[in-house]
Amino acid sequence: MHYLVLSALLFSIGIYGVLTRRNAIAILMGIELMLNAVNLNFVAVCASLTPNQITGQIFAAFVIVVAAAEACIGFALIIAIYRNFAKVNVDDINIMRW
Amino acid sequence: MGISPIVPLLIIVLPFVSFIICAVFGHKLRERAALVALSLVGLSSLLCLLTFGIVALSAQPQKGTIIQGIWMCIQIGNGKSSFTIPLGYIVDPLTSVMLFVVGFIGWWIMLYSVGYMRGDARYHRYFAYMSLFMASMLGLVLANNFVMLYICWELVGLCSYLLIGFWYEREPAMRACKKAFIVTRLGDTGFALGIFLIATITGSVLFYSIGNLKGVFTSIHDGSVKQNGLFALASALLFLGAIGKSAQFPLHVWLPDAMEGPTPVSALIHAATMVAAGVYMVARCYVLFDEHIVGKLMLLGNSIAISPGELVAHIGCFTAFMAATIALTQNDIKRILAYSTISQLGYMMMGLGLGAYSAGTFHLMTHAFFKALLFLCAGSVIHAMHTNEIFEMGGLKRAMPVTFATYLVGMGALAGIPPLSGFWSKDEILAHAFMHNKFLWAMGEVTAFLTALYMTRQLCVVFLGEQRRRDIHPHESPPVMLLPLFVLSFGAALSGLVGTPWMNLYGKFVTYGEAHVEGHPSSGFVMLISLCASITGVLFGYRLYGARRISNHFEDPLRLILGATYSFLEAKWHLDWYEGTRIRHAFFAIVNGCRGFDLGFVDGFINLVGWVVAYVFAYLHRLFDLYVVDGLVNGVALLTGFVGNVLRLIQTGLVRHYILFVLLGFAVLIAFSMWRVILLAHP
Amino acid sequence: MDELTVLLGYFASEMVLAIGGIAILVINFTSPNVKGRYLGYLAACTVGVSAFIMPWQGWFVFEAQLVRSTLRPFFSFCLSPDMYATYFKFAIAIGMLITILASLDYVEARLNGVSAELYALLCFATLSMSFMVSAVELITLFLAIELTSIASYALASLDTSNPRSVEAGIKYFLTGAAATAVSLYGMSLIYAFSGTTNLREILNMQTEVGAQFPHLILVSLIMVMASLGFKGALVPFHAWAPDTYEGAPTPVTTFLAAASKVAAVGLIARFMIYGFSESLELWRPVISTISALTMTVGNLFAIPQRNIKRMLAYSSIAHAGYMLIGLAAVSQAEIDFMMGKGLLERTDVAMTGFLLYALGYAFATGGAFTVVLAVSHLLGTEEIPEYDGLSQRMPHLAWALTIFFLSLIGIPPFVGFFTKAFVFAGAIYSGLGWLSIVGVLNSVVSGYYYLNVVRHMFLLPPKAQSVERTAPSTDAALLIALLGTVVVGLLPNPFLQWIRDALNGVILMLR
Amino acid sequence: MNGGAVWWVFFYALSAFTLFNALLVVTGKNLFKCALHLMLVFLGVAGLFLLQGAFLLAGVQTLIYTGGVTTLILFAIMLSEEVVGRQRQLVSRGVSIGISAAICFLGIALTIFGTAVAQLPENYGVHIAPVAQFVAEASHLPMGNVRAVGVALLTQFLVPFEFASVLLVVAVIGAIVIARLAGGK
Repeated sequence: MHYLVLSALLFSIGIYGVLTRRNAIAILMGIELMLNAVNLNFVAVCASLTPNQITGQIFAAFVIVVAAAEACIGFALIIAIYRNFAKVNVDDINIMRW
Repeated sequence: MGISPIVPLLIIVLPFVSFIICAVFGHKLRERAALVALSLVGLSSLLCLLTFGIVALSAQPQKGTIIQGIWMCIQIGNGKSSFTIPLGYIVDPLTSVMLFVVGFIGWWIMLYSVGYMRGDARYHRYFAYMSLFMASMLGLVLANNFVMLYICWELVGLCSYLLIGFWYEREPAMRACKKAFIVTRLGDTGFALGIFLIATITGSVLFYSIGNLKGVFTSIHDGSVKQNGLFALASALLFLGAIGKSAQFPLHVWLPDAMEGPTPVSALIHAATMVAAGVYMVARCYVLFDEHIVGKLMLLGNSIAISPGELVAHIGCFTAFMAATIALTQNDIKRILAYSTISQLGYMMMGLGLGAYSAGTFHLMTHAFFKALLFLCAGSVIHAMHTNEIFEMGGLKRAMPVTFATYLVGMGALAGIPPLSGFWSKDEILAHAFMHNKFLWAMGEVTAFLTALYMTRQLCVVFLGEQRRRDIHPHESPPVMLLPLFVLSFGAALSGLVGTPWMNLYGKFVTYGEAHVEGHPSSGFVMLISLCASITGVLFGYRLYGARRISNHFEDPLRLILGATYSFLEAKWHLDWYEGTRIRHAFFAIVNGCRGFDLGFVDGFINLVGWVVAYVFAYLHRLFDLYVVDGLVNGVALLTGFVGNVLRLIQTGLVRHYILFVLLGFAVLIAFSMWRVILLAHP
Repeated sequence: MDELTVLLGYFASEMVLAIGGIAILVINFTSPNVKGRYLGYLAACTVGVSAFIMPWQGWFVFEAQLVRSTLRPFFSFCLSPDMYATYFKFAIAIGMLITILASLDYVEARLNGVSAELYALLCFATLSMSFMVSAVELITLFLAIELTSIASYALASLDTSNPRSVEAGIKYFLTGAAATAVSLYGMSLIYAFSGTTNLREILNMQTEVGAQFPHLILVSLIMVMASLGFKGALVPFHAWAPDTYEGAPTPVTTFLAAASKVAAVGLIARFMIYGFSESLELWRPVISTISALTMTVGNLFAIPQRNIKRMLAYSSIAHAGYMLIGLAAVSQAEIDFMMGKGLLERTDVAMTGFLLYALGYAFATGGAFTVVLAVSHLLGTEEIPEYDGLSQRMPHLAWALTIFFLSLIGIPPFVGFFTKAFVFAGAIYSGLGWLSIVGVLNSVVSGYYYLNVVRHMFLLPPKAQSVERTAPSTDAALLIALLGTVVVGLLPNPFLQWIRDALNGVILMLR
Repeated sequence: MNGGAVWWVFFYALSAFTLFNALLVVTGKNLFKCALHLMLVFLGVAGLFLLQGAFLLAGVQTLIYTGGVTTLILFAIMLSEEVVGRQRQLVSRGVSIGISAAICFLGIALTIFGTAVAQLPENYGVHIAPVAQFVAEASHLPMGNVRAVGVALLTQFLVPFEFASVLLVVAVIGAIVIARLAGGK
């Protein structure tokens, strides 16, 4: 239970970061926070609800792998953005709309 | 004696008819609109008094006699997943007292308005709104189920919004009505959630069982609905609604600003009746605030436990104290009264929260009388002086003797001078507090002292001394305004006598269940302390303000005494989180959506409500005159524009907004489907 | 059959795709002088072969059920390569085939430097979408969605020298990552109440949980919907779609619209019915709301667009909404049928319509984008006013586009008519009359912007007189799309039979 | 849940540490410092994993997140910003919207936990799939053990495990394609 509350808090912080930051790197950091919160959830549930199963841990491990892959693509994208726009401020990356 | 189902129906329908007439034919009736409203509402008020009389005289009022009936049932869905909403009325002692208060005081205030509003350009519309208000307030009181309660609750709020912004040309009035609307909406959201929750748990929205329809309170009370932790949550959510409507901390911020409306409105809505709706609701749902029945409210995984009653009592007590201190430093005659209203509502909440069911509602009744009286007097003063600043008045005792005399009665009642009404009801609450929680009691006594102090301050500054503005020649108000003052001052003076410790008629009449028959816990000690507090307050106030000459450039002596504290109080404890803070902007930002501030969704919504009511109803006849084709063309143009705006709203091209959209959509979907879950969970 | 045969049989088409993708990379690495075009042909062959294998694979799996294999449970726990999956894999592969064939010219002209990576990523994306529609386990499901997403992010921003493409990529990526995080949270909730990640077991668990805590199931479902809806560009998770569709290289847009979306709706339906049919009454309103919103927003926003890619983006959003009608209207009998109990009645057409819609949509949208790609390559424009007089310059393109649009509007005898008729009828039979009314109104609205393009092509004078010739590969793509649109429309019966088997086959692996 | 007072002390200390650093990550003004705080968050989470007996996961977390992702972030910062430029001064926009959304989510989550998850019985998911049972038996060791995870990955979760490798390949290809200079083919 405590873990779940902690993870909800961490997730909220992540949401806040994602919504308020303008720098793409900082937004990505917020997303990483959210993913970590999810992992906490998985591990805690795994330990308390299914003590003789490790599915939750496996899930968390996969989440970590995926997060790493995502971060890899994400930072590549950021570098591409920087080359094209000379900044990584997502509010200014706004050619297309409406 | 029984009551024919047609009587409660008429009580609600008559003012509503008056509203329709005044709204549709108002421009033709002009001044006669008042006549229509007064007669129809008067009829309804008479029926209210009749109902009160019947209930009061019936055989066993103290057994909590409940007369109720159903006009019609609304079925949502069919078969197993259907949900019934029985629309009907309920008349028990509490309701009958409320009917009496609302009907009686409401009518006199409407009479007063005839004089006060004379010459206003939107005279008829004023009476239309007032009628609508009476209809919905009476409906709120008579409601026998949560749905009807909620609808009337919102209608009352709408009327309040319309009447605060009645002089919408004035910028402050416009701001104040928006503020009231938004702030109370925060509470109403909780209220709605609470109702949903209750409907989920019990599968019903009816208050008390009738026939084979299960009632919420009945089934909770007799234990046929299993106790679970959600009840306490539900009552806390319901109380959130009361916090908004009854202006409790922290949603109290709208009430002082609501004084921008016409003074009779302040008297009726923001002092006597509407703000009491929250108190009434808590009293009505009292089962849900009973710790023995609903248990405690668990927060954050059971780490904090508080019973709903304690929550109510503490918030009430804090509100009472805070508002009283703020009232000390205000200079606007109506604002002082507004803060005192907040403070007194806090008393009522405190009483209810401590289990003093009858004391809380008793104070509601007496307060309605003297606060209406005080506001009407203030209106009379404003009418004469054309200003709200108390330091610009002074010496009105000679010019307006009748107003002064009645004001004195009201002030005495509020300050708690025996044998005026306020003393008895406040004493009863304090006696209960003394029994249950010494700390709350002490705070209550301090507040009583402060109450006496600020009322004396106001009285002295306004009526005593010399007249400070020489350019105005005040005169007494016309008889049509004085008559209500007289009547109400009788109420304010005498209504307390039905609940004295020695002859507690009221306490026997309005009780909560049989198990909780409570006497007036007459404690001589408490009464003595209360008396001392009031008297000290009055004397202290008179010494500060009455004895010395108050000049035009007068430094408030309290400022010298309190020093920095005074500025703190004058700034309303810096608690007006709505004005000039980020929160207000946040609120606007959220509803304005992704486009930020330039497309006012709130404005749009409020304007929409305004249009629907003010435009569609009041100018219905004009719409008839227009060609239907014209309307259609305009409508299509409007729709296209709307779509265009939404389009711009959503596709901003900003990733941040896209992400927000994902989260927002997720939240909206959850909110939407919760309602369906409720229907499914309890077929 | 020995175990190796079973294994190969289960994953034949996936293996073809994986091998094809790797082969493209290896060839590009070892002999950099091979033209991008040939890599494209290789990719087309790979996808085409896998599409061809697909229907037989379904039957193979059906037969292989009878074989006891020690390997089987390990796969069936995570993936269910059943008839339902193969049906959707077929639709996806067809969409990809059209995409690759149509984009050969375009890629050669504009993306030559990255053609190998493009084709390889497309192959891998097809592979991961195959996994998406056959996932029966949250971890696999999540990984499949993520692989598709990551491939799509990379594809969308492939044209790194073009700011629009990069912008499309970063918008897609950031929104997607946030949606993923939310839906992962939802999955953790599901895991919390069920203690398992297998959809079948989740289904068993929720009977008791659902009675007590319906909101728990609902909240977690809606959270997971964030990611599924993101892939399917459903309102309100659609905001990325118009910008990404417009900014991404057109072949990638085609892939996103024709294949990725089909995979997403296939996944949503499987997830909802397979894992949560016990809570049908809980999610039905959610799905029908999303469906109504998606249709309406997509169609209304499509009206004022001038860029045809952006218009088609909105239109494809709207079509996801129509498809969801089928899911929202699923009846208990259909669920029972899919769970291997009971038979279909005459009125149980919602899911049939849903599956047929996915296929018909893949054909028609793939075809429409083929035309857009050809015009973009030949005339160098994507603005609708530039389509003026296309019927005189390239009549076959104009006629083909008209047919695709007619099918998308839902005009008989093209496949779009039947698909819409099925889902609307299903909605009416399930008591969702309002939803079908919304759907019909939306079809009318959609006619406006589709026919507007037709008006430009046929009624307005051309701005230039030059007549261009399309490449054979484009013609092949057009032919496939046209055949699908017309033949399925005229002879729907074999397909309906296939769909019936597919629905019945959902459950085979789990018996 | 788990253990005695010491466990709780560790838990609260680590929670506070993690949350504090997380707050700094989202509110800090300097991008570089934010990245370092993010690293501390990752470490804190790894510690919390340890408390739940998830040893392998804690290790993976430390290696991949703290070692890999953080480094990646630092590289991205250095590649995309002037190292001492003013651009690294972060500005937060729409703070109110952010707070509201966060609180909204928190409300939903806590309500769910308070009303539902907390009331689910312990050992709720003990009846498990036959395959899962097989894995549990195959490991013959208490949970959290590295070997159990390994066995599960190679039996029950073989398909996702293989699949993850495809995912990594695709991610690497994608990243290289996007990040390489447009001119330098």
